[in-house]
This record gives sequence, structure tokens and C-alpha cells, in this order.
Amino acid sequence: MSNIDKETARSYLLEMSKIRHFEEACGRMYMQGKIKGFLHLYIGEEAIAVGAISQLTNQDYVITHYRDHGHALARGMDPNKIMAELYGKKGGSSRGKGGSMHLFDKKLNFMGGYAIVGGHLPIAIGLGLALKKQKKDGIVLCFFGDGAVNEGEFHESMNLAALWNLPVLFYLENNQYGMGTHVKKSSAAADILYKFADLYGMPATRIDGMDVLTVQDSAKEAINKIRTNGGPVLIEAMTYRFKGHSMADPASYREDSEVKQWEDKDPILLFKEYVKENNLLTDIDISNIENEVKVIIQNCLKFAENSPLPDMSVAMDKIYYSDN
Amino acid sequence: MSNIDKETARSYLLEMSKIRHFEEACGRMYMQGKIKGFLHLYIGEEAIAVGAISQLTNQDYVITHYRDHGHALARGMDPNKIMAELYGKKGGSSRGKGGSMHLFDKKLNFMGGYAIVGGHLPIAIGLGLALKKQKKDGIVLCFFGDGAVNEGEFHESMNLAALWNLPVLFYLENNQYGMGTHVKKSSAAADILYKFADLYGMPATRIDGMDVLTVQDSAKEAINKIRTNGGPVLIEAMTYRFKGHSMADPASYREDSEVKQWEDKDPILLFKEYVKENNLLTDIDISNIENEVKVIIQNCLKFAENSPLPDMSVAMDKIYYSDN
Amino acid sequence: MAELTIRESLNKALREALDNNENVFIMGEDIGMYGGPYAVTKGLLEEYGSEKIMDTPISESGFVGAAIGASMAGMKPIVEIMTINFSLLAMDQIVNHAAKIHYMSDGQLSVPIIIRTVTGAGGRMGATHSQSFEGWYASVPGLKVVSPSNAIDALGLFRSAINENNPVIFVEHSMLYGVKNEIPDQYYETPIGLPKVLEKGNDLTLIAWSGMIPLAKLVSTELNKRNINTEIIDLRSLNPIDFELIFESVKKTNKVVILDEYWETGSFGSYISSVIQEKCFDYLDGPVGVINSLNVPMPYSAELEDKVIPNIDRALSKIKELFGF
Amino acid sequence: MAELTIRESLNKALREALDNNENVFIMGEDIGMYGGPYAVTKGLLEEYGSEKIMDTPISESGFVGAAIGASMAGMKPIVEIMTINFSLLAMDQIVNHAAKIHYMSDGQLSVPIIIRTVTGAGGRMGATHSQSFEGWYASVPGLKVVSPSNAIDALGLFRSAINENNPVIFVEHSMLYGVKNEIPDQYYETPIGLPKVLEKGNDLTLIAWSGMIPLAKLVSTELNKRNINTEIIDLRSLNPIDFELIFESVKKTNKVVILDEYWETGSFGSYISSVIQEKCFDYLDGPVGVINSLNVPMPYSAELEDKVIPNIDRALSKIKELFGF
Ligand SMILES: Cc1ncc(C[n+]2csc(CCOP(=O)(O)OP(=O)(O)O)c2C)c(N)n1
Ligand SMILES: Cc1ncc(C[n+]2csc(CCOP(=O)(O)OP(=O)(O)O)c2C)c(N)n1
Ligand SMILES: [Mg+2]
Ligand SMILES: [Mg+2]
Repeated sequence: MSNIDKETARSYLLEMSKIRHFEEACGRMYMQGKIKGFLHLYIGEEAIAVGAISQLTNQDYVITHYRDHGHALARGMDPNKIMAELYGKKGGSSRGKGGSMHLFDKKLNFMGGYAIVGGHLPIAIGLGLALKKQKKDGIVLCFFGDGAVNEGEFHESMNLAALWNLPVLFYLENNQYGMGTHVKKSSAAADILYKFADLYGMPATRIDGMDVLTVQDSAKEAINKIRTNGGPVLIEAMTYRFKGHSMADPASYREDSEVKQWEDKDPILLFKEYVKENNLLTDIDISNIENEVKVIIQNCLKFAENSPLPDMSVAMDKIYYSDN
Repeated sequence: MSNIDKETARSYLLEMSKIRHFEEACGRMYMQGKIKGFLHLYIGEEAIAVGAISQLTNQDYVITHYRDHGHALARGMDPNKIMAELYGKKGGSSRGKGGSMHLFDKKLNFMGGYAIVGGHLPIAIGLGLALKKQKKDGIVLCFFGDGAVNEGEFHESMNLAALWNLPVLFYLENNQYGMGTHVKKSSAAADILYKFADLYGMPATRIDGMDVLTVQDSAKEAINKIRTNGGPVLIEAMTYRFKGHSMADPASYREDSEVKQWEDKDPILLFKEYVKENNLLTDIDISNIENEVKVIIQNCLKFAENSPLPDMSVAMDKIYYSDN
Repeated sequence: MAELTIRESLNKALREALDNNENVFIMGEDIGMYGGPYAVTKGLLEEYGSEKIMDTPISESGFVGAAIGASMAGMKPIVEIMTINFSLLAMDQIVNHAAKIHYMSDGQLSVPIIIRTVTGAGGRMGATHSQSFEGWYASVPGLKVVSPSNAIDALGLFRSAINENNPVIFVEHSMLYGVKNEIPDQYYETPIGLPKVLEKGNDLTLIAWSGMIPLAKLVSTELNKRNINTEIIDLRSLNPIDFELIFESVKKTNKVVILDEYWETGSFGSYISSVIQEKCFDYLDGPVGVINSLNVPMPYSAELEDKVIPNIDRALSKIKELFGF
Repeated sequence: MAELTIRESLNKALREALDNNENVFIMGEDIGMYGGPYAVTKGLLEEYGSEKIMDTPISESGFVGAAIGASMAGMKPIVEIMTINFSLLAMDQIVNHAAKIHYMSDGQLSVPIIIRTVTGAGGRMGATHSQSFEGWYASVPGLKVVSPSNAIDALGLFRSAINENNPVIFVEHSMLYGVKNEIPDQYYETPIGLPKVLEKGNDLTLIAWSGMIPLAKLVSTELNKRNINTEIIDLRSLNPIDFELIFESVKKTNKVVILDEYWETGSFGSYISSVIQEKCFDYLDGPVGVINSLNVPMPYSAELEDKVIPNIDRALSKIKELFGF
């Protein structure tokens, strides 16, 4: 595993904590009725978004599914705008029109969260196709879940990306459940999902998604391959969502002991131990980071709270592109 | 290769010749405007339908795509009814409502030809699911082309069949083209299409689809596996369509030399040589078979010609099931 | 008489179907272990086991097609598509296969499946999770489409659907699962195709179905206050539709407004309007009105969603504009 | 002035697009090596090469989605779905993604693609290959839908579509590719949304588009013989539609019939009817008529297909029934 410097350590911990606390705040605000509709929390999976996205440059694209807060934050999206979006407020990233599942930030090449399982995979390869045609250096980092593997669109996209040699990193976040369905009940290839890549001659690995450094290293390697060869790579990161599928889900389909086992691998706890053991960060550093995060979260809640509601002119705007 | 007896030899040759001459007659009648719409000929691929379907029992289901005349005939469907269907006549298998791409014969468990590429694969596994639930012995023989492999529905069906252990024989007729697109231009896994099965733990082989005995043997083995284990198997048969994709296609996308090379492997010519070399049939036997076929074809053309046109009561019938 | 919610009445309907017909099985995403995305199938896995209650992968085309195939071979599958928004992924199976196999085989084969799915907006689910495509399915010959607004019809229509030998799209509205009604103890069926007069009145006919019924009632209450007596017709089925009952009402009230949650452009409600104006032209005091969701992808924000969906203000002002009430 | 068929005018339009904008590329099944299923793209691969003219696998969701993604990243893809029947397999991409991304991102992203596809019956293609789903797409906010009936509009609408920054569904009718017209030498565009009066008349307004235009002309010719002067309006675009021109015509003729190849139930034509009866109620001498394909999956037999599609006999008898002509 590669050695990291203090600054990187600080940044990973900050980013992961920011996601964790942001998600916890979302959960609370959902219970208070400030956030409505569907809310899918990323708690437990933070190492993936942070470790993988850390390896990108500005020109690269990120695209993901509805469980998108973590990816958006890791890509640098403004927590204020995200929280205001979740509140359905005018200060939100889409002025309240997108919601939790549909965060976008074009300036960051964060091409959005998509709520149809598997539906963004063809779009992802389209981004890759554009990069290739434009002879740009960028790559596309596309996140999706183990459930999406069962959609035809996954397979069509894998084939097209391989056939056309597109710069796409297929990033499978295998948290082992699609809603309440265990991956073993949804795929006959459950144990070797990453091997779907083999047939297409696409490099692929399975990694521990709870360790941000493993994530970082494997992403780096994959991205290098893509930048060198042009063609796609697949990473399957083993992970777990600590909470239910959405706020509506008490997750009664899984054993407490299973949850407990994975909570022991909490990516933030593990990384805290690591940075201390390796003398990268002190307890004081860590508590400073936590305070910093707390302020960010307080601020975004305040921002969202104070942001005005959108009016109907917002609702009727941007249905179609218009030059004016 | 298994030895066959005279009766089997006679039957294979008869069935293959019947398809060949039927298809040639179709081509002529299309040029005369008797047959309209889409017409996809099976010429060159006869060994597959005949060799594989010969291994079925009555209780087994057959389901296929729009290039379905060969499969229908091999399953024993009445040529008169097929030809009348192609003429759009009342004596047709669907009284002229289905057409060339949609032949059905429920009595033979011939569950139809389907015209949406890949669309019948989920239906095929549904037939298998029914057999399993009903604890029946049958299997489902499902034909499809190399082009269909690129549809998401193929992958969804493969997974479901494996996951649920369904008695389905996925029969991939790899004639190397989907319309004018060579398989190498449509699949990044072109050279190993059958290996899509591997991931699901599904047995699979690639065979020579121009040799009816190879087809017979491999089908027998696959069907045995299915009857024994319950679960699905995939066969990829390498073949070639000697004519264009449909009557509308001059097939200018392929080299004459390539066509010639495959015509040299004409399954009927090859089998004629085989039966003579192995003293299964004499020249006289063969010419008797050909005469028999000629009569069948003449008869079906006459039947179709003389069959009345359907009237609007036929058109408005069977839109919905009704008990009367 | 037991009081049941729509959710409960559908659960009861599913149990009945499983109990009475050994060919019935249910399949869909998260209908078992998870307890059903809208809890309609709650408890069934425990009671009937995984042969009858099959959790499927997220493969809408795959498992809907599998249900079609199984039905062609003598089974009676009930398949759940989590929401009608995702049914777009199974559209080919439903429209190009389920609707056509009976016809194309000239009656040799049939496709006796029920596809249950969830329609509608109101849950702050955003643009991709708030659509109402039941009108599309209703327009395809070979399919039958029903969409109950109360627990009595939910049970009754389901019983009819189970007795059908045709593909039935059974459309449930996400905001109505909690609607409670007294269910008759005696067995009954609600015929597919027959609209129902929910409230009698002489001044204005309001036609609605599914999620728009509560709004129709609200409008009626408001108009009653102004001494306008509204006749509310609940379509219940979108295909087939027995129009006679509708025409009778129109001939009596001479004024019609249709409430339809679909977008304005090309709504199924506008089809109903078109039929009425053609068949009852001489009876109409004014044009047939149609009230729809605004032509906009559904915004997430509750503030906006409530204004995009047909609502009481928009309904009353449209009625005022048309008839001066 | 050159005389071109619709097929040729589209080929010309594609060449123009490729020549004028380096971001344009074309993708679809068999558009290259095969020469295009309807020969619209004939010669393009040879001339522009495989970077610009991309043959795709049979993966409708995959390559339509890829076009969407590429357009979001600055390209201008023209994607061909072989026929509108197969577009059901890409329905999720079109309706849940292409139509919504601009809105959900509040304008940050846009999806400037053109989806070309082929609609309609008449080719003896049977139930799964003869459908006309353009009305479904036209009803989805976020999409624009056009469907030309002649070579002039085909070229002009395509030029407008290329200049759009929105997803445009460009619907071609399989039976019209051979229709020939004189194409003006000077550059012109046909505005999206603007219907066109094809024939002027005072007695009856006939509204149609795409494959129904030849029938509208036939009807007009027949009625002319009886001294009935028909005004034919070609919608050309299904979304948006500038209704003003339609209302003007109706206010003049007081009688309207709409020809629409879709099935009777829930047709887009019935939506047009619904709008007209609402906005022009006091001007109407009789109900707005809609003539559709019969509610039946398309039978293969030519004998039957010709009677299921709207035809001259059915049109004339409907007009007689409505207006006594
Ligand atoms: C096409 C489609 N089908 C079903 C759903 C409902 N749904 C939303 S998330 C989800 C589970 C997805 O699981 P996975 O891909 O593993 O992602 P995770 O939620 O575990 O991150 C389902 C079934 C949907 N949104 N889209
Ligand atoms: C979903 C869909 N897309 C496209 C088509 C048009 N089409 C008909 S056959 C065909 C080629 C299929 O090739 P393959 O599966 O290899 O079968 P073959 O014709 O070679 O037997 C295509 C593209 C279709 N019918 N359905
Ligand atoms: Mg998962
Ligand atoms: Mg092929």
C-alpha cells in the first residue's frame, strides 16, 4: 500500500467525516420532515467515494446513481447547495427541482445522480465516447451498485465500452444488497461479479472498499490503465451500507450480527487508527477535523433553512433549453 | 460422432431438404408479390433446426426468432399452413394475422417466432419456469442469433435461468451477422460468445452448425444435462446464412469469397456425401426424398394459392381471449 | 364488514388468489424478504414460501417476460413492477409481446398475467419517480388496464383480473394505499370496464380515476357549497371502458370536466374528452374540460410539486372559466 | 431547384450536419456497412468514415444512452433507432433521461441529440413492426417531436432540429421515403412547432401529419368532387404545436376531422380534438372527428392491414356521418 502524506491523510479523513456527518444530518432532517421523498444514505461506504474520486483530475467526469451525496461531496460539491436541494429550496443545486437522487454540478464535471437502476451506465459510456471523439485526456468514473448488474443496460454498456475502447472506469459498489435482496439471490454470478469484465477483455479487480487507501491505490492503477490504453476497466469494491436502503427501510432482512461485523470495519474508524499508528495525524488533528466538519454541517443546515422556497417560475424554467 | 440408422438419415435429409426447398419457394413467391413484408430465409442453417429439434420430445417447448420457418418445419408444423400464412390467407396458421415472423403451433409446443431481437428470451425462460413449477419433465429449446447477444434481455435471461435453475437450452445460431453487422463489430466478446455462460456456472459449448450430426450429438448431450440437473445450458452453433438478411437485403457487406467458402460447407451437400459414404442412403433414396419434398412444396403452394382471404371478422377476432 | 385499506385489500386479494389457484405465483423486486416496497405483499413470503413468492433481480424486462412465458405455459403469474416509471424497461415485453401473442397466434396462446404496478406523483419523488403512464398501456389493444381508487374496487377488480385470461395491468396509486373502506363480507367482483358513479348530481359531471378521485371529491364539496351538484364518475378501468354510463351522465348534466394526473399534452383524459364531445356534442353546454399536471418533469420540491399536480385551485378556476360556477 | 425524395432530402440533411459541425456524428444499427435499413444513410460511411458513421450493436438502450451522454459532453449525436417499435427498448433512456436531465439539473446540462426513427404501418410488417408511438413521445415534456410528410419539410425540420439544444425525436414514416418534392436551392429552415396549411378550403378542416397526409389529400380530392372545399393542415411537429393556425382554420370552416394512424383509444389525434373542442367550442358545427387505426394489433395480411389503417372509405363515411357531406 502506498504511503500517504499528512495532507492527504487530513483530506481523506475530512472528506469521509464530512460525508458521514452530512448523511447523519440528512437522516435527522428527514425525520423532522425537512427532507422529503426518497433519501438514500451513503454511511459505511465513504471510503469508496473519497478514495476513488481523489484520483481524478478536473477534466474527468463523475456520474452515479441515486445514492449520490457521498460522490457529490467527494467531488467537491458545495454542501450548502446540496442540503438546500434536499430541503427543496431555491438555494439548492437545482433550485429544488432535482432532489436527493439528482444532484448535478457541471462546473465540477459531476454529471449527476440518476434514479433508474442501471440507467446511467449507457450515459456514462456516452461521456466516454465524447472524450474519445474530442481527443481529450479525461476519463469517466461511473458508480453503480450490485443490483444494477442485473439490468440489461449494464451488459449493453460493458460491451459498448469495450467494443469502442472507451475511457470508462466502471465502479461497482458491492454493498451486497439491492434494497432487501442479497446479491446471492439476484445474481448467479454473485461471487465473481467483477468477472463480467473478463469476457470483453476488460481488466477488472475486486477490492476491499472499506479501506480508503486500498481504494485509492486500485483507482490510481485503474485510471492509469485507462489513460494509457484508452479502454475501460472495472473495479468491484466490497462494502456495506450501515443504514437501510432508504429512510423508509428498517432493513429487517439482515441480521444484526452481519451489520455489526461490517460496522467493525467502519472505514472512518479504520482510517483514524491508521493515521494515528502511522503518525500522520494526532488526536488533536483529528478533533480539529471533526470540528471543521461540524461547522460545515451546521452551516449547510442553516443555509438550507434560510434559503427561500422556489416559486412557480422556477418550476416552469429549464424544461427546454432556450438561448435567452 | 454417433452412428445413425437409415431411418434417421432419411429423416434428417428429408427435413433439411424440405426447409431448403420451402425457403427457395418462399423467395420466388416473394419476388412474385405473393408473400409480402419481411421474409428472412433460413437457407444454409438447416442442420441446426433439424439436428437440435430432432432431440426433443413432444412435451418440450420450442421458441425462436423471426427467422422461424426452419424451426417450425423441423418441429413438424404443416407446410400448407405456414405457406398460407405467408400468403396472408385464411388457411394460414394464424389465419394471416401473424405472418412470416410469427408462426405458432400450440399443439406442437411450438411457441412461436418473435420479431423483436432478444425479446423472446425472457419468454423462453418463463416457459422453463412453468415447467419447473409444474414439475414437468420438459425443456425449452430457445433459438436466437449472434445479434441478440448484444441486447440486455439476453443477459437478464441468462442470469435468471441460471439463478432459478431453469430447464432452458439457449441455442445461439451464430451466423456471424446481425443484418449487415459482423459479430466482431457488434460484440467485444465475438470470439467467445458461448463463454457468457461461464460466469453463471452454465455449461456451454461451441459447435459446427453445418454438420447435422454434430448438432444432433451436442443437442442430445445438452438436453441430457438439462433433464438431469434441471439447469440451463448454452450451445453456440457456427453457421452462415447463404442469402441476405431478408429479401430486402442484397448483402453487399460481405465478400463473395466468404459466401463461397461457407457454401462449400452446405449442410445438405455435406450430409448427402456422408450418407452415401456410410451406405445409409443410395442415390435413389436421395432422389426419392427430393421428389417427396417437391410434392410437399407444390402442395403447400397450391394450398396457399387456393386458400381464401381472411375477412374483417378474422381481423377483429382474438384481440382478447374470450370464453365463447 | 371489515374495514380495510387499499394496501390490506390487495394483500387479501393476493392471498385469495394464491389459495384458490395452485397456478398462481407472485414475482417482483423486493416483494418477499423486504416485505414489498409498498408493503402490499407483506407476510406472504413467510406464509406461502419462496416458490410462490419470488423475489427477482432488478431485471424488469427479464422477469416480466418470464411471467409472460410462464403464463403461456399454463401458470397464472402476478408480477409486480415496483413503479410504473420502471415499467419503461419492460415496455417491449408488455407492448410487443404480452399484448400481441394471443392475436398473432390467432388465439392459440394466451397471456393470463396480472402486472401490478404503482403510478402517480405526490410523494416528492422527483421527475423520474412521479409519472403516470397507465394511459399509454390503456391505449394498446390486447391489454386491459384497471386502476382502483378505493379498497372495495381494489379487491373487486383484482378478483376480476384473476379470472381474466388476458394480460391485465393493475395500476395502484402510491398516495392511496392508506385509503380505508368497509369491505362487504360476501364475495363480489368489480367488473373490468364498468365505471362507477361515486356521487350523484345534476349540474356537472366530474370524471376521474385513481389518484384524482380525492381531488374530485374535494372539488365536489367545494361546488356543493355553491349549490352546484356534481356527479363524480370513477372510471376504475381505462381499457375497456363502458362509455354508456358516462354519456348518460353527460346528457343529464351537460357539463363535463375530466381530472387526469398525466401531463396536459396527449393525456388519456383528453381521449375521454374527445369521445364525449363526439358522442354527446348536442348535449354539451360548453366544452369538455380536462385538468392535468402541468407540462413539466415533476420537480422534487413539495412547494412546486403540489402546484404541478392538478389541485383544487386549478380545478375550481378551470371550472369557473368553462362554466362560470 | 432539385427534386428529391424524402430519403434523399434526409441524406442531404445528414451530410449538411456532418459538414457544418464537427461535433456531429451518427450512430445506429446498420447505418453504415449495410447502407441503412431504409437507405437514408447510404454512402455516408464511405464518405465520412467510421468515426462519424458508427454502426452499433443491437443494444437500443445502450447506444441511445451513449448518444445522450455524448451530447451532455458537447457532442451533437444523431442516433437512429431502426423503427419506433424498437424504441420501446430505449424508452427508459428517452423518457427518464433525455427528457429530464436538462430540467433536473436546472439547466446545467442539456441533451442536444436527434433521435431519428421510423414509424407507421402499411408495409405488411405485422403486429410488432407497424406501430406509431410518436404521440407518446410528443406527450413527454422535455422532448420535441417532429414528423415530416414531404421532402421539403424533412430537410427544413432536420435543419431546425440540428440547431436545437434539446432532444428531438425525428419521426419518419416508412411509407413516405419515396415521396418527391422540389427542394428550394436557397437555405431554409422549417420551424419546429409550426403546422402548415397544405390546401386551402372553407368547408372542412382536415388535420393530419406524416403517413396520414396522402390520405388527407385523397379525402380532399374526393370531397372536392362534391364541391366541398377542404383545408388540409399538416401538423409537421407534435411537440410543440402552435395551435393558433389550427384555431383560425376551425373558426373559418367550423368542421374538423383529424386523421391519426395510431389506435383509436388514447390517440394523439384525440388530444388535438380535445384542445380544439375546448378552444373553438362556439365555432363548431358538429363534433370534432378523429379517424384512427382500428383497436387491433396490426394483422400481417395485406387484405386486413389496409382495412385496419385509416383509409378513404372509412374517412369518407365518418365525414358523412358527422357532417352529411
Ligand atoms: C429500473 C429500476 N428498478 C427498480 C428501482 C427501485 N430501486 C431503487 S434502488 C434499488 C436497489 C439498487 O441496488 P444497488 O444497485 O445494489 O444499489 P444500492 O442501493 O445498494 O447502493 C431498487 C430496486 C429503480 N429505481 N429503478
Ligand atoms: C429490438 C430490435 N432491434 C432491431 C431489430 C431489427 N433487426 C431484425 S433482425 C436483426 C438482426 C438480428 O441478427 P441475429 O440476432 O444475428 O439473427 P439473424 O438474423 O442473423 O438470424 C435486426 C437488427 C429488431 N427486429 N428488433
Ligand atoms: Mg447494493
Ligand atoms: Mg446472426
